[in-house]
Amino acid sequence: MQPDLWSLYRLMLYSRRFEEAVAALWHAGHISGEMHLGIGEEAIVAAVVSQLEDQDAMALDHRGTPPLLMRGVDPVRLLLEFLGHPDGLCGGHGGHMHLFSVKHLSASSGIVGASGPSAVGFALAAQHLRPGSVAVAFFGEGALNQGMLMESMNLAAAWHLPVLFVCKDNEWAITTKSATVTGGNLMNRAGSFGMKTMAVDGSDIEACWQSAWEALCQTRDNGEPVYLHASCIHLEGHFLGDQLIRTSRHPVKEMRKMTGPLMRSFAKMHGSNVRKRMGGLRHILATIQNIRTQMSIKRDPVVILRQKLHGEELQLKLLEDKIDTEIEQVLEACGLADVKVNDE
Amino acid sequence: MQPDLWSLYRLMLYSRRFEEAVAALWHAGHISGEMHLGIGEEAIVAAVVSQLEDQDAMALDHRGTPPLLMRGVDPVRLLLEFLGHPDGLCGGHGGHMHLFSVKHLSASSGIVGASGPSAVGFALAAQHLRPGSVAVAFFGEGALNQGMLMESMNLAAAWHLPVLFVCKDNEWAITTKSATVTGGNLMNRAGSFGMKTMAVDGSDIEACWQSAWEALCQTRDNGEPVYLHASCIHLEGHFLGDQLIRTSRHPVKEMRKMTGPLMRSFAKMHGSNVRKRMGGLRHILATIQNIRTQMSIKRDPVVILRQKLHGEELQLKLLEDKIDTEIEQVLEACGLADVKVNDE
Amino acid sequence: MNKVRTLEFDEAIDDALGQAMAANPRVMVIGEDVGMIRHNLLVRFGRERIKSAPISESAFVGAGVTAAMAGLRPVVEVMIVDFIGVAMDAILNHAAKIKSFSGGKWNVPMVVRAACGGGYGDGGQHEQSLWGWLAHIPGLTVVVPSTPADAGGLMLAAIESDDPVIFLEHKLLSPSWLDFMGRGGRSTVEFDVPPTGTMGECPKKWQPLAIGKAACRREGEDLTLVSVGVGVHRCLEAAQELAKQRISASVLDLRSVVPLDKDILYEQILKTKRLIVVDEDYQGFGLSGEVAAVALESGLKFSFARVCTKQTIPFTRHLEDQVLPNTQRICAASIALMQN
Amino acid sequence: MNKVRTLEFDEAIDDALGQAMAANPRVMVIGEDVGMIRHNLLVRFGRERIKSAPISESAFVGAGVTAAMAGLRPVVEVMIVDFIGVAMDAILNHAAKIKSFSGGKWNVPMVVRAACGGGYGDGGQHEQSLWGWLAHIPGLTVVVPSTPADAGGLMLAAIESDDPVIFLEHKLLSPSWLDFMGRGGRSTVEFDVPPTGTMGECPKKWQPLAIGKAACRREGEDLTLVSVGVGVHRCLEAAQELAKQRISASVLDLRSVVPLDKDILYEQILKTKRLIVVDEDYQGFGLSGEVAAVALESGLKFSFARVCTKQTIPFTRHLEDQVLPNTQRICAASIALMQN
Ligand SMILES: Cc1ncc(C[n+]2csc(CCOP(=O)(O)OP(=O)(O)O)c2C)c(N)n1
Ligand SMILES: Cc1ncc(C[n+]2csc(CCOP(=O)(O)OP(=O)(O)O)c2C)c(N)n1
Ligand SMILES: [Mg+2]
Ligand SMILES: [Mg+2]
Repeated sequence: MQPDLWSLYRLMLYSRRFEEAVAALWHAGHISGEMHLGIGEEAIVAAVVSQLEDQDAMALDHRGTPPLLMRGVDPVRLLLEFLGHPDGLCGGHGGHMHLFSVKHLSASSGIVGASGPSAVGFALAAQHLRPGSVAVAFFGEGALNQGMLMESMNLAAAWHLPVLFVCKDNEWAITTKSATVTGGNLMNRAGSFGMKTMAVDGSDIEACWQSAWEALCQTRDNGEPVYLHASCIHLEGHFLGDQLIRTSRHPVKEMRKMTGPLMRSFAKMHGSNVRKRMGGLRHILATIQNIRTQMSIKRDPVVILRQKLHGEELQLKLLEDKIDTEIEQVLEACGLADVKVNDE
Repeated sequence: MQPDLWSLYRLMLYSRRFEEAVAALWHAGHISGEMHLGIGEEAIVAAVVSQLEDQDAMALDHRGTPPLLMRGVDPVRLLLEFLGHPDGLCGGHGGHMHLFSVKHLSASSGIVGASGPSAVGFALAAQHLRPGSVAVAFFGEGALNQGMLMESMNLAAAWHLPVLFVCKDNEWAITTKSATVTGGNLMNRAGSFGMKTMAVDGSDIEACWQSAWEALCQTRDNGEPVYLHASCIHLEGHFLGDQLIRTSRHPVKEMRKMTGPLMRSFAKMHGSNVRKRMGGLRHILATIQNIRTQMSIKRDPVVILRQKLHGEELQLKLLEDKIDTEIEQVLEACGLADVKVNDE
Repeated sequence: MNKVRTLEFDEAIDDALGQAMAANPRVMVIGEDVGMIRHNLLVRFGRERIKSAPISESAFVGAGVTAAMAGLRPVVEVMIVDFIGVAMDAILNHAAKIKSFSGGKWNVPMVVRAACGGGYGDGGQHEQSLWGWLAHIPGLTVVVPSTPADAGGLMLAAIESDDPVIFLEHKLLSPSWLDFMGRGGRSTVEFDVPPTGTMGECPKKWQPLAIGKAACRREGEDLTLVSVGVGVHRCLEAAQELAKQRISASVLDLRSVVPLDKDILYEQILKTKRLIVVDEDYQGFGLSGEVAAVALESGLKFSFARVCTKQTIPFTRHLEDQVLPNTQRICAASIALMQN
Repeated sequence: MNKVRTLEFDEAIDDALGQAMAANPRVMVIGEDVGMIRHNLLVRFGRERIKSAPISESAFVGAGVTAAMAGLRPVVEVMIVDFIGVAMDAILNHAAKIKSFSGGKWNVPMVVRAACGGGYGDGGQHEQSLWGWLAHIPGLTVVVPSTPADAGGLMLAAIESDDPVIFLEHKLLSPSWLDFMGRGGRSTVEFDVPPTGTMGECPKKWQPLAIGKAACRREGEDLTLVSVGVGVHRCLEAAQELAKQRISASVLDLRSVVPLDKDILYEQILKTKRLIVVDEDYQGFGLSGEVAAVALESGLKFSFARVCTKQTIPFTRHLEDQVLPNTQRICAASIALMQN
């Protein structure tokens, strides 16, 4: 089987542009609270979601926008939800971490790891009511330290449930390098529950598509869980307004605010010895530096896919313009026609 | 290093006799509630506990009696606790699932899996306050499906904590064959957190002692967690009064009570097809049969060790008489001198 | 007419559950050891619908939530309510909230079934009640029956409910749970089991019993005793004692903690002007406070006392008997309240 | 004399915490992302004492319990109180019970620190208060400060306490949490932040503030408003409004939900004969009910109303503002109560 790269590019770019608009609206103060984007995860999400069938279910984490858009949720209703509008997907009651679509059998949660039990429940219902359907769980690598997700893997294996566990590994959980708080390796961990495991470069849509194809076939045909591990990157950091990203983008301004209290505390009487204090300081600087390095890595799946398609500039331009227009129409339909969305 | 089999036999036999007395007292109605014994686990427990040092800590599950006895808790105060006496180990407030000894840094819990976090906490305190000391977590194989225990393994690995995780695998969790609800294999599961793992026949005290010796050295010297998996058997079933054991011991009497409702339900109108009903019935019969088989297996660690020591009948007799006397003294001290403890 | 027969408390629940399972193939049971604990259902419905789970409450209660959303009607057992701690996120942040989050568009028709309560000496991690605690979370229905007939009817109603229902069965009322956790086949132990709670007449064919309707178990003039579960029977005993001292007590069985039947509460308080809440769950920030607040909000004036569990339940039987609400404490509180 | 300075709410807490850590090497901080969230403490005390955890709340809160038993004084952060669901077993069945189980012989001197509360549009899984819920469990102390000075003093007291303390800091009062979860550096959003709660005078050297003493923030004659956290400031605003209509309201800041300061409560109710509990936590089976019950038990006669959160908190800001207790609702309830 071969993926249709154009339709995948369409899905990914649409999601990207939509989330960019969301980001602008959030920065402009139209959207409240936290906002976690899936920017950087589009390839693995598109690879999986584009191959789902009608009655398949999705259990989503705090980055539910791309999967829902790609699954066909009305973008206007999705955006209205973020805006807290009564016509939003959930009547404005959920917000971006609590997105639910009965029609698409899709449920999100803002609780890290909760997509595990959620997918198991969907798969159990599929086993009884919709044989041949599967459930997908999306989550980050940090979530794999959450007990309920590990329990869910065991449950899916023990009950022979068609769950595809998709780990989007960006190596970070908010400001924590996951490797520093994680023992062993996650492929082994998932595999130890008796599941088949696969790893893929999440910035390479073709590889992702291929892996997702195999994984979904196996899950669907054997009625057994599969674990798919995709490396990726969050180009906008953990969430919008991410302090680390702010600091990495505007080091002088942000560090100035931070430095005074930090240095005063560093120099304060009573506390640990200098070596330990230095260790703390190094940790903070290393974290900021790490984020900077990560951000500068060229692993944007949308850019990479575009390069693959680069011979066909005209078709690309047509598609890109079309998506821009569509996004504009979405904004218009949400009553945001005159909101400038491109100034951060 | 070589174990002193005589002192191990002493520990194991004392624990056995003590718990047999407890069983008799429970049957006689002197002890309320559930009562989970460690009968059958004595080898792995003795192997580990006999090699602990002064400031080491123990996190116990619902079978806390043998480890506490072997650690040196006053048996009179332990038994008084079971009897709900104000002079009991916990003033009669805890009971057999909630045993605590500050002096022995030992804490129990009736919540399956809770010994994991508990041992991690002890080990963290050791790291800060008692370097060179370790914490042991005892739990069953069923507990390894409890999220908090898996989280704890990761935490111990990530934080480089001296925790010895001891899994006493009797293959059962109450009436559930753990294999039927467990994916993969538990050695792999524990190992996937980046811990060293070891497996041992839990009915063989010499092997247990050797494994425990290695495991404890590693944990203590490297300040890293180790997983020790010991197969064992619960000769008294899950807890006293265990319905499965009752049925297996008095099949006619117990099955008579059970059969009527069971057969009526089996034959009831409306429900699943005959194949599924038969499957249910088979499951029940197989469970009872399984327990019978398990019970008849000759894997009693106390008996096996006694056979090893069998050349020295006189010394054995002296020791065994001495222990009987000691247990009698304990009963006496608890005001139970005239309670016949050997009729079930 | 609907014929009657005599059933034990737990038989009644399983019987109603069996009826629901027979009528609707989407109803299933999930939990640890359900293959043995519900063996009568197992041989009728098979292992796919009586589904044994690993000791992974957070996963299988959480799975119950989406299974319910996706069309099943799971009855998820957590053995005893004390174990719900490990699955609390699924209850607090998912089961209870998804209807609200989805703008009312998605329901969670799940029943969480658990044994609860003390009185048999098993210690404080195994004898909690927690109904008032769970009731704090908006979006949950909490049912606590006190008789076999109520238990069966409420189980049926719980299964038919489109929203999550916590169904709590008291161990002293349920012979199989009491044998499992307290008696263990022994004839050498005794428990203060209320006979009318543990065995009673039940309909041959179950009808759902509307959730949220309290039952007045005894009409009195001087004071109103309000309770659920075993507490109701303790109140009835106390009322008999009090009658000897010419104190006439009403006994109200709430049957569900959420929703609270306010109307019947107002009626009784209006009549007796004295209210005592008898609650085996912890005293603070629970049912007793809520009943007080609800009555006060309606503008009623009355005097008030409560007989509840104030602390972690001690293991030793004689302390346990004092810590849990008992007839003596109820009588003493009633007499004291009559004096002011 | 103890010099004073002006600190923000969260600065005050961390400052007091820093003082405690400097004084006692056994005090340590555990939690997700504490390396960044507590970076000022990190550079003073190092990574061994500001310990970053994986997303494994049940394990590290559970570990906190035994770490405390074994001699440390851990301050365990669960980020926001909503996440405590996944760690509830450690709280319900361990932290709260071990002193009792051990016959009073073993203490759990652990602080569980969490941000709480809403008012910034983050939805119902991230804006809960839950203090009244936690308060139901015997064995826990629950602290909810409303000013920087109280917050620092109570943190010190919490650390010094030999028993487990839940320390809740409201996100609207804590600039760093509000920036983290609501503002994200934006100048385009506004929140109804009570200025006197978010910044205030603090002692240079912290003294523990006795837990369990309420503060009367305003003396009035006609009615008593009782609250904690942000609610206290909403009450003070409402009291000012009410004063314009010649209604004189007392405002009582409980500061701790457990223990409840009953004496000052009785005093105020006795004086004003009207009681309104303003509670951002859920209404049912919580703080408002407990306050009502406590007052009734003491034999006081008074009229009562409550302004609380009755449902899952909706995401959209305008509904959220109505669902959380606000000044208008407090005024309306007060005026209604004056009329009967
Ligand atoms: C139970 C729980 N603990 C903590 C949080 C706070 N939190 C939100 S996202 C996040 C990091 C998740 O990391 P990861 O799973 O790798 O996903 P990513 O954000 O990197 O996509 C944390 C700790 C939460 N939402 N739920
Ligand atoms: C969280 C929790 N769930 C369920 C139980 C009930 N329970 C007590 S012991 C047990 C079985 C434990 O099996 P295992 O871990 O293998 O230990 P074993 O009893 O075989 O020694 C169960 C399910 C419990 N105590 N705690
Ligand atoms: Mg991540
Ligand atoms: Mg076992």
